[in-house]
Amino acid sequence: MYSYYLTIVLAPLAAAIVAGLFGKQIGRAGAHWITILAVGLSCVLSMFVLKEMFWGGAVAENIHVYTWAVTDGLRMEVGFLVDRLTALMMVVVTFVSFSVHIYTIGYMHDDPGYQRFFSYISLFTFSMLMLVMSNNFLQLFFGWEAVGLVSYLLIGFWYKRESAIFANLKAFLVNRVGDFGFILGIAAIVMFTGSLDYAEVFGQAESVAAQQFEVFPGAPWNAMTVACILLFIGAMGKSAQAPLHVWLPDSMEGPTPISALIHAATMVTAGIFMVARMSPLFELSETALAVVITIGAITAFFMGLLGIVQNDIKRVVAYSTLSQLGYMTVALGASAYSAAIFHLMTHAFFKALLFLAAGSVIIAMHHEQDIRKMGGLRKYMPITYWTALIGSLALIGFPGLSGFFSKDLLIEAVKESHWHGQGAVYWIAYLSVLLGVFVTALYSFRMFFLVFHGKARMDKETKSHLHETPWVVTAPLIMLAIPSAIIGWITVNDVLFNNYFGDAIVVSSAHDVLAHMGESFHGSLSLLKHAPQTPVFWLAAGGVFSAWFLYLRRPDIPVTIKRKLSGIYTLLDRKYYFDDLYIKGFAAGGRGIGRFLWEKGDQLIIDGIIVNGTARSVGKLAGVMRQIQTGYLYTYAFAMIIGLTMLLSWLIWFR
Amino acid sequence: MIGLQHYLTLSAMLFVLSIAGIIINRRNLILILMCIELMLLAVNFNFIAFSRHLGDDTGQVFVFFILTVAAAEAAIGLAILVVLFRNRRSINVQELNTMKG
Amino acid sequence: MTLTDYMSAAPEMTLLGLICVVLIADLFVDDENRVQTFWMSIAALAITMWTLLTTAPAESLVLFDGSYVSDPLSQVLKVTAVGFVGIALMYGRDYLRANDLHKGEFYILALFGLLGMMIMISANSLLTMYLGLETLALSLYALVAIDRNNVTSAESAMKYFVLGAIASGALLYGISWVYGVTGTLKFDEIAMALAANPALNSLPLWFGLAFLIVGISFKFGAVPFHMWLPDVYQGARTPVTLYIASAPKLAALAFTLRVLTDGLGGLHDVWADMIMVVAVMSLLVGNVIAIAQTNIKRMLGYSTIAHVGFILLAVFCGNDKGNSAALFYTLTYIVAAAGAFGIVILLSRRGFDAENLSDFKGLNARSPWFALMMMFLMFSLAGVPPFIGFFGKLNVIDAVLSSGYPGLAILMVLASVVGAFYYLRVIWYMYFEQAEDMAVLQSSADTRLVLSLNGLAVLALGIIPGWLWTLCTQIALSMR
Amino acid sequence: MDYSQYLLSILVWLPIISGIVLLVIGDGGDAKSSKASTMRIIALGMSLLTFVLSIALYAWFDNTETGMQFIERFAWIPALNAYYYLGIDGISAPLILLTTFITPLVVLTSWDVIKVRPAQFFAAFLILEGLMIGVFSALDGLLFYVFWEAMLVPMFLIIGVWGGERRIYATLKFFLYTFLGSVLMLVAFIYLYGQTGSFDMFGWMNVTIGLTAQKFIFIAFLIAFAVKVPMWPVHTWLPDAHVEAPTGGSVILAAIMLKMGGYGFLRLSLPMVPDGSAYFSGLVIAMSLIAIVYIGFVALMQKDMKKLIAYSSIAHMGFVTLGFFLLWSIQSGSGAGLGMTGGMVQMVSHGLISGAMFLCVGVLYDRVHSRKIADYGGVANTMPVFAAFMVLFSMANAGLPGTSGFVGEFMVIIASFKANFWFAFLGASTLVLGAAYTLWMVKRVIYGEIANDDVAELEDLNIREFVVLGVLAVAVLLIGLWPAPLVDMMNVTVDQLIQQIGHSKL
Repeated sequence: MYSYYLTIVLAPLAAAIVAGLFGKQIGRAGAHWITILAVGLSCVLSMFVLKEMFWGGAVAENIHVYTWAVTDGLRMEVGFLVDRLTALMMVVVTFVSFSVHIYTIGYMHDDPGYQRFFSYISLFTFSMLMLVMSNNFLQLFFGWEAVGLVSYLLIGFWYKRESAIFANLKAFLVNRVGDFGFILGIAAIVMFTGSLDYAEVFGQAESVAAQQFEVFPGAPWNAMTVACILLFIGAMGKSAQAPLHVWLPDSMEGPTPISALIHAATMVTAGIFMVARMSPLFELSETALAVVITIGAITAFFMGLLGIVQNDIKRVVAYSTLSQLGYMTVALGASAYSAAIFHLMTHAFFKALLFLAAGSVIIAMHHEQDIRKMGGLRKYMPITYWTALIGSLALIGFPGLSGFFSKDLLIEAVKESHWHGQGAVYWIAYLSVLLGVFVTALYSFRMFFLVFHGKARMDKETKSHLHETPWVVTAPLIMLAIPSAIIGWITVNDVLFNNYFGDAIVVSSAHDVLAHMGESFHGSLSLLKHAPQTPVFWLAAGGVFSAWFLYLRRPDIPVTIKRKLSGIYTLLDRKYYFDDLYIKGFAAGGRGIGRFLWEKGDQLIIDGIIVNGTARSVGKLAGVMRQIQTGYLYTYAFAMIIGLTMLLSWLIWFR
Repeated sequence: MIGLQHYLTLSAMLFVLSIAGIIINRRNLILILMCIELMLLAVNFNFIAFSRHLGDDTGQVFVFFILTVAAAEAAIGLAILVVLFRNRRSINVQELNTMKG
Repeated sequence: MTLTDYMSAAPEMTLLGLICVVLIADLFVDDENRVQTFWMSIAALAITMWTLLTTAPAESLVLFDGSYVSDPLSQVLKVTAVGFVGIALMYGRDYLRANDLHKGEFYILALFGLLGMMIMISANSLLTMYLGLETLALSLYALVAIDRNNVTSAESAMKYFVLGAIASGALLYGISWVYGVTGTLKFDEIAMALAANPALNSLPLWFGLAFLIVGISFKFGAVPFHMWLPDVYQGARTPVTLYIASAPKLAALAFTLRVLTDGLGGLHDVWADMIMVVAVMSLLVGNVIAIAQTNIKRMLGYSTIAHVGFILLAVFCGNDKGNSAALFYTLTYIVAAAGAFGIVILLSRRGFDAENLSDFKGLNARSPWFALMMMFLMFSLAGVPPFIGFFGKLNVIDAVLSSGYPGLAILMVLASVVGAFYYLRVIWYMYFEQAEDMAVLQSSADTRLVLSLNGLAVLALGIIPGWLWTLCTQIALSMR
Repeated sequence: MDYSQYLLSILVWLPIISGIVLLVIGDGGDAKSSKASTMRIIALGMSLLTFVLSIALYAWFDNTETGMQFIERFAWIPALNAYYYLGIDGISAPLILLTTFITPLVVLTSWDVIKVRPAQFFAAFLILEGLMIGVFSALDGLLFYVFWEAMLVPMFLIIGVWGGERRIYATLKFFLYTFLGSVLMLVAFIYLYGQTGSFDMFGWMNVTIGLTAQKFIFIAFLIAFAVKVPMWPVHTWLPDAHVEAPTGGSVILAAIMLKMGGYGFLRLSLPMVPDGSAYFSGLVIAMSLIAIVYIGFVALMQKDMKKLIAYSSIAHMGFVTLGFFLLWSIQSGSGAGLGMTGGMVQMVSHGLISGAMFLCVGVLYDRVHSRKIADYGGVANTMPVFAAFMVLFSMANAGLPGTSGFVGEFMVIIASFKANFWFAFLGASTLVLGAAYTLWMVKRVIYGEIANDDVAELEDLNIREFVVLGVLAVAVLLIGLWPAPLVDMMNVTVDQLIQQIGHSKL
């Protein structure tokens, strides 16, 4: 299998290098062929690996590739840990990436940076695989930052756009804030366990949890809590959890395929994956889990609300991504790691689908992204319409579609997870995921109706050109629509309840809600039957209905609401003022500090007063002292006499 | 009875006088040259006194040398004075400050 | 008076005889081939050098009834003195010829000055010392005034003369007191007297000592007895300045060592502090005021004062290490100083003295080679390795530290940082500025050769300072 | 016979002698002349030859040897019992390799950029190279000091003669600052000489010294090395020197000269005055952390690209000193070694990265003759290849994993966490600050619409620049992806050093 893994990882890298360095020589076609083949190869191989894991009974493998460096007893290595969790992630990543590659041919069709783009997305695939397949923290961090780099490059792909290069700088810096915590977390791990290797670290987890650590002198905290929270800060950055979410909506400046691949399906879920991967650690710190669940809940609900007031088609989807990531995080916090990963998987498919559909719409609308200028697109682009419908239904959890299984069970799990106590944490988490369902349905179908139904609001010129997008665009839609529809149905049982992940994910029996739910679980069908009895179903239906009522039937009502509740509206419209806080507060503040330290500290005090001041005063002194040399003979003689008397008086007084 | 210390005191006075003359006089270079001679004489006085006191002739020999050298010195001093006068038509000490600082 | 007396005093006698020969021969040489006088003087120096080397005594001899000593110290100093007088004449020749100063007197006086130095170097009694001192001083007064039509020369000569006279007066007064207290003028006898009768070590003797120190400080140009030095360096014609700046320092050193170490070594704790005060003041005043100078001769004058501070601080230690350091520093210093003034002469031409720092602008463009040489010399003076000046400072700092004065050591290095600035400024002008006139440097090949050797010497000595170091140590050990 | 025993001498003197040859032959002051181009070729050839020889050094270097290697020892000044004593260990070897690696690149970049007296220019660089190798290999205090000071001379001229507008101010500041630092070190040296009667560094390591003396010696060393590194608050000479120096000068200055300081700490401060170091380690760590944070903010506000990179150099060197002095703050277990190795790796990597950054600025400067960020914008449109390099090196500067910039920072941060959470906290802030100032510059210079006509007329890298940047890029990535060879060189020596520091000398 070793050679398979290497191929899976290196094929995209090789393709990326070729397409990147020799883009001119191999031409546009060459670029997309080589990358697509490479990614396709690794996709197929990943599926094979998954199959082996699933049915072939292959066991988890921990493979050492090469030693990065060894010093002072700390081994820093590069290697693969391939277990069922990894295999699942590999398939998701490569499959979505593969479809996006194909889609890109159409989307970027006449972009000058064609080869560059393909090189980037292949590079991304490589980095993401390195991340998920890593067997140690160092490589994890490498992949972590590498995907960040590629995301930086791709958000700023159209580097002439001021907005784009602002967005990518913002994305990178906000991510860096997360990584700041992450690297400290890794440092903490090394300090407590003296190793970077997952296996060894997990092995010592118990002993770590027994230690105390004083971040603030005199206030000992549980070592594991410190480590886990620090690591989770990293996850907050990557997975755009509040308050580090601000970069994700802006990242929509990048080309749509990127939004689908990186900012919906894969990279942003790295945080979720990481926490799941670290489940042996997080399990040992309920404090950390409480933090996780709270952050997730807040993100899930409040980011969803923002989706309602957005008019940019991609931003709507972006905010829904945020809120869905919140859902996953909540699941993690409830120790329902499998549920989180399950939702991650289904979400990867339907959210990628939605983005690509949005992209398809955007192509048709000649890169117009404002949904107020759309409408009635159904009859012009049927494939897009139907796939988008599947996506949206899956997103809101329409019974039978993949989202239904993942989300319903996720919420169920939160509901059942009483071990946080019935206190605030529990209710915040539970209510926000529950109400989140309504919100999700509302904004999804608001967008859906505004885009595909109602009367066409775009101008004549655009309208005349409206038509379905070419097959390279629609094919991926279909490719993704299928799993979005059925994947949940097929896999829910194994992934959640048959202990598919085995020891890849560790849950202490006290926290194991899924096991508890498993007792009352009797297959997908029964779940389907019971659907109408759950509040989730009705909330979703309510959401869809109100969307239909508000935006198709009585479009005047939203306007009135907006006028009546202008306060709330502006709050939402300004995104809770987070951006203002960061830009006016931190960014400007930082520049202020910088200017102060530079002008006052360096230029004035150190250079002006101390350094040049000394030089200047010596110069002055010289100017003064040379005055003694008057040029008059008698002064000279007098000086000598002074000297003489000095010596004599010294003799008399001091001897 | 006049003893050693009297001679020494006298020569010391002469010495100080000569120095004072050099410092205080701000007009004529000739005066300075004279003060220098006076200074050497003060020294001679010292030597003689000491050699008499010690009953040792070396001091008196020294005095002869000093006298000779003093003559040579005076000669050179006056020569320079002449050169100076030829060049600037004045031997005023207070104009002697083209170089300073 | 035995024959050996005369034998080992042969160098001085030979020189004296040769001077007379040159003096007379010069009468029959007319101005356009005055260069013959130059060659005659060089010949005289060569012969003197030869006698020096041949009559070098194996061990230190005290002759002429104890008033003359010939020992390793005197040998080394004399050889160096003769050599540097030769170099001075060499550098000066073209300049003098170009400026119509090419007269016999210059050479005669220079040689007489040398005689004076040699007498000082070999003096073993205060009387001899005084005679040598005056021989040197009187020749120098005349040399400074050699350009009869130059106002500044005359003025500086007058200042030098008056102050010099005061100094020698003070010196004599001091001598008289020492004589009065110890009853002798010979250094070794003074030392013995002190050893025999500690009671002598009292105020009257110290009183005389103070006056002696005035004389020494004046000769060296140490603060506050330095006032003459900048004016004389600036006022004298450059070859004369070069002459004053190089060889006489050796005589002054001999003067100091003989009087303070050989003679009054017993009073070390008394004179040490006085010397230290004077030295520290020289260090600071010299380095600081030099920064404000625009005339390079004057600047080098002040830098001399600073270097004197180093030499005196070495003397201040009063032990073998200190003495050897002082010797090493003086020898290496005059190499650099002579070279620096040599370059100044090289840049001058008829009716134009390259006196101002600005005259060095763009030298690198005019003559990269001599710019390089000047840079070597400047870095050597600044004490930057691998040039010899660095080892001089190293030696002194080592001596001071080992006698247990870390404060002084730090003061020294800080002062040398201040000093580095004005040496760097010369390099800055030579390399970083544009040339104001592109006139070609005019001088004869032999001068250029000697000057180049001089410049390279500071580098070569810096790379292999070992032998010189050993030599100085041995000499210091051979004293007493 | 075995020539390897003279390898170090060859490495030191070959460049110096060829530099002297260049000086003597000269170019007649005409950069166009065929003579000048011959000089260029000689310079390049000699520096390449030196590099090749240094590869032999690497080949023969024994990673397992705890002591010195390639030792040469001849009497130099018997009177002082100072020796011509060369030898290298795992600390100096990488730095020597760095030196020989960077110099040919510098020669290449300055190829036809230098219009005035090229012969002297290249001569200065060759001599400088030899002297720097000398510093890294000298084991005799006096020899070390001679090389150390002599180094200032060529650099002084390089900045002063071929520098920019305010070059004279900058170069005088550079010289006097450093001179002030090193003369105090000289006093300390002479004191140690007085104690041991020799300049042998190993003698100095073994002699016992009282705590007070150790404190004073450490302060002297600290001033000398802190100025070289440079550490806050004695860093202000660096931005000026960098801004005014010609590109080649900046590269050498940043890539190698700054390393002298770090090297000095390892070779002198720590082993010779361990107790003094222990006493002041808190101070040094504080200075390093201030450097990292304070300078990070200052760099953010720079309007001049070279100044910005200069400040980022100061911040990065902060990690070096931080790593070196963690030893005493780490209560239990290993970690000190991690810090020191990290610091060493950081020095090498910073040498490559900052050098590359300055070369990038130089590329732009040669075309537009401005270093102001404001004069650029949208360079990527006209110089895509260059833009790629610039972004790569900027990422390396921001410490991206996979580039050499990450390795050292990672190790030091981990080690400092063991020492104290807040050390790591402040240190790790560079992840944000470093990215902020570097990438903000990239945004303003590389990305965006074409800002002005100058940018519109830019033409992309020529082959010479491409080779130089390419070589550096390979090196940066290589170390980033596989630092093991580098780290293995140091490991044994670092352990040895920690042993040495462990023993009190009171």
